Amino acid sequence: METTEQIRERILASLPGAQVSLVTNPGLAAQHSLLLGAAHALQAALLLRDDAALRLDFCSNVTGVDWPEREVSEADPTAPGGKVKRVVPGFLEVVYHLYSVALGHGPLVVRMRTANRSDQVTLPSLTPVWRSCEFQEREVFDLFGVVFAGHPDLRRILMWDEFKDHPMRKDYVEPDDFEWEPTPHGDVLERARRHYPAPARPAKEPAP
Amino acid sequence: MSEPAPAAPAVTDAERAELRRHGMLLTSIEELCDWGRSHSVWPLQFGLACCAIEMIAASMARFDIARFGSEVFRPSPRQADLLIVSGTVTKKMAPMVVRIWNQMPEPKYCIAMGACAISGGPFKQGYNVLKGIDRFVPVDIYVPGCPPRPEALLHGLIKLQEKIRGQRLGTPAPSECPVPEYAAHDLDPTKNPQLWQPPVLVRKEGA
Amino acid sequence: MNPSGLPPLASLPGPQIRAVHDELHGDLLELSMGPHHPSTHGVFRMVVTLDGETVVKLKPVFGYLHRNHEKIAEGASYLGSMPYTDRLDYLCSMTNNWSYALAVERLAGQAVSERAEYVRVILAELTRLLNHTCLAGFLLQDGGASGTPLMYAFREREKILDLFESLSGSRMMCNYQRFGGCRADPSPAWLDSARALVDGYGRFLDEYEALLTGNEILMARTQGIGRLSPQLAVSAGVTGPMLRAAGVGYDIRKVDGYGFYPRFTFRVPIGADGDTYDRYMVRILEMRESIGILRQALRDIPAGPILDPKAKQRGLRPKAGEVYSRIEGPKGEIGFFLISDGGPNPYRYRVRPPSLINLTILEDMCLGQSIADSVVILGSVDIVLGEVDR
Amino acid sequence: MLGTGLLQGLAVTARNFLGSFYDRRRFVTTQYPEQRTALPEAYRNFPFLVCESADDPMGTLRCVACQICEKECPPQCIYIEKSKDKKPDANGKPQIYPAVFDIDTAVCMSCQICVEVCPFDAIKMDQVFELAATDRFGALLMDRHALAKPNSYFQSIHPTEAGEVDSRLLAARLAAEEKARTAAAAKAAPKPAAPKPPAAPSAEAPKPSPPLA
Repeated sequence: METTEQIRERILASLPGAQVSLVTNPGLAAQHSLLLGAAHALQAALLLRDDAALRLDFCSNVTGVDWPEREVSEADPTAPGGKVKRVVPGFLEVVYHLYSVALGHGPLVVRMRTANRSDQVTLPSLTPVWRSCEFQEREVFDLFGVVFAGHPDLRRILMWDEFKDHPMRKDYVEPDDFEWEPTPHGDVLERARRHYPAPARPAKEPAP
Repeated sequence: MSEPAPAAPAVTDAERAELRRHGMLLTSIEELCDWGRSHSVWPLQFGLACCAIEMIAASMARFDIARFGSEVFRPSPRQADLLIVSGTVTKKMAPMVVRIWNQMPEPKYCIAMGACAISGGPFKQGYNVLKGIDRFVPVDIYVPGCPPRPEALLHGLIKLQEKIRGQRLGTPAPSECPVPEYAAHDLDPTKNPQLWQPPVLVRKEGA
Repeated sequence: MNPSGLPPLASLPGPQIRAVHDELHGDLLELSMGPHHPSTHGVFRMVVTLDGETVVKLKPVFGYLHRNHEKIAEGASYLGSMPYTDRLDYLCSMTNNWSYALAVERLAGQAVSERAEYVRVILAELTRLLNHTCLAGFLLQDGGASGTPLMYAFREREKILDLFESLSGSRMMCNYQRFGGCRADPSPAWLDSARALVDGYGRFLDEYEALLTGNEILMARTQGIGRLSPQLAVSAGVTGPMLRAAGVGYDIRKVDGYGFYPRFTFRVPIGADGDTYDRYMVRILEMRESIGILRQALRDIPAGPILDPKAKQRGLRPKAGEVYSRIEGPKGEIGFFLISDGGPNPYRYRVRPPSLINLTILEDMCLGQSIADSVVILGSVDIVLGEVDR
Repeated sequence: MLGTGLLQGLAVTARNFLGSFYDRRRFVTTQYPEQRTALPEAYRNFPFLVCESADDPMGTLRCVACQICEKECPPQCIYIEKSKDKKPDANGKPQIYPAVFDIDTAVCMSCQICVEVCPFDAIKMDQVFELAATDRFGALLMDRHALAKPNSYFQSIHPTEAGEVDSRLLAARLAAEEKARTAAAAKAAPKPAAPKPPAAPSAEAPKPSPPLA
């Protein structure tokens, strides 16, 4: 298969003006990925599927990743202390792993990112391109809260319909049912204590 | 459950055992009923997760649950005596389990098979996992293990049979359990406090 | 195909009968099968809309066994997630272990010893035998042959489980693979009993096939039922025996050549019609190929260490980065997608569940079939809910 | 001919049925409560704590409450509290011991990771599986008294592993004694008068066996 950089150029050649950037993977696996802009994602996906040299006809894996807002400190010689703190806004990411059954190559990793984690969470659905995205995008919607525009049947898939939260997000707080925790640690210990009357605590905190 | 106070038996257990040794069988309606019930416990064909495979294995040739009179796995709760909760009960599944329990005719028994059914087990940290089916349904026997060997389930069944043989006849209190409902963040209610009251755990140094 | 299931109108004699026929076209019936239903393989639920007995709409409902494996794994160490992978597809813990170990090895750059690679192949193929044998039993159970085939399947399953138990200590939840190898070294006696089992398995398969393959009732219930076209199968991400039964020769053991599979000669059986019978037959043929792989592996297995004692297990902190790695599990492509941020637990941990994705086209296969056939079609998809819902 | 497949299948079931009367290979049923399957040596169910002597299990626990297993246990079903005082271990060295050591068998997933990470060979897997109980809160939460089992029991259920552990511990002890003796000799060398006997068996903790590092 062509390198990810070559594939990026191939997309740009056919879709001038599309936002496609390369996301390098610093890990040992070196599976680099393409970040598609939401506006042209559907056309780019069609191209990846139908291009004679690529023919990525098999979308194996679709998943979400939550990247909450975080603070990074960067070197800045002008600032006092030589460092400046900057807030990186959070976003939700959807990752697709594409293979080609016809040509036997892959994977190509494709990602899309939402603008933020609260109100601008719509991304185009790739279910019209690859049918296998149907349930997996529903799962990403359910657990991460990404809304897929153009999905034929976007409902919760794993949790019940009345459920309000998106439990795979990093800031999700699970419901409090720690009434009986005989072997608690850390966070669970704290939450279990709240269920015990003050004098009869389960135990004192074990030494770290 | 209000049980009538047992009247003093006309024949004591020791006398009865002595008679039995001489080949004389004395029985009461109660004993006969319990004997019959304990040897024809029909489980519900109800698999939830991993433990269900071991439950099926227990009903197959190697372990042969038929030797205990319990091979008749009924697909309908109306025909079953025993609910084997074999696997993780999720919060999404819990209302169905309670409803199935309510549909079973009296007398009925429940075995919580495996760590998940008892306490949520390894998955108890999960947001969608019920920490033990005994929060909603009265459980007679807990069979720990992950999953318990089929023999362990048979051992649980033997224990249940012992328990049934110690039962007194009488009108059992109707045990309709309230069915929890799906709510925005969790089940509503999250437990049935009439059934499930965990003790306060007090640890003493060197306990 | 006649969608209503009733005989064509023109074939009916007389106006009165025609009137009755028109009246019979009543309302559609919506039926909720599951989550407690004897033939939905656990807590799977499907909402079926019926016209008479014919399926006109089928919507699967998931989540009744959603036990938050991914969320728990994101708070656990890399080693701590290994026993949880056993409980994904609880019939095939060995292949789940392998897939996860492979993903972490690629993330952390750990090499696997030669003996361990052989042991992994042996255990994966034994798992395939176990899974396919049981699947055939469950499929026939769904078709109405209650008892006998399943009982034969479980008789053989116990033999394989005895092997797993004496090696790993547990019948189902083996927790056997480690990063860079396997936990326990199989003794020569263990290898001998594995050889004996493999030698006897062909005979069992002959018996099983004599019982089932030529059975006219099985053929009537499965041939031409639940057809799946190769184009739809690829687009819907169907993998494993289902994809090959649809006529697509795609086997990750051949395509990716992970482990030591390139060292073994084996064929990939492919179906012609993509119907339920083909899905049954492909699995039977795959088992015969698995026996061939097992013979070669058990013949060639080298001596040597099974696990480098210096290979890091506890407190593993792979370099930041991500990996997607997959193997050919008995049910299809089981893959793991891991993102490491350099910490002791994965930042994102995702299981690619073959059973869930194979269910995407359940509705397409069942449309126009009778409700009784949809149960058989579901049986031939081979799902395990622990993996569908995770 | 239609029906041949059915007849063939019936022949198979008939052979199996008849065979079940005389063919020993087909006698697969274990008559469970009376007859038991021989559990393989590797079989594991729940963990137990190894102690050296059955007479004084609490005094001879190998566990030094290092809490590694508590930290690594995937379902978090172990709870340990360290003691405030020290007790001499098998080698006579004063060690911290677990004042509280609870395992919730209602949660344990029998994964054996606690055994793998224990550097002191103090926790091992038991083979008892008949633990069905009517009370989940009392009977299934096992404290250190219920968990402690002597080394001889460990040898009886996992002979190979126990043999390895024992020889490793013995080697560590001998090495420690040797080290103590040479140290004492080196100390004593300049002053040949009154060589001190080596301090009670050893002053070294048993050398941690190499677990999965």
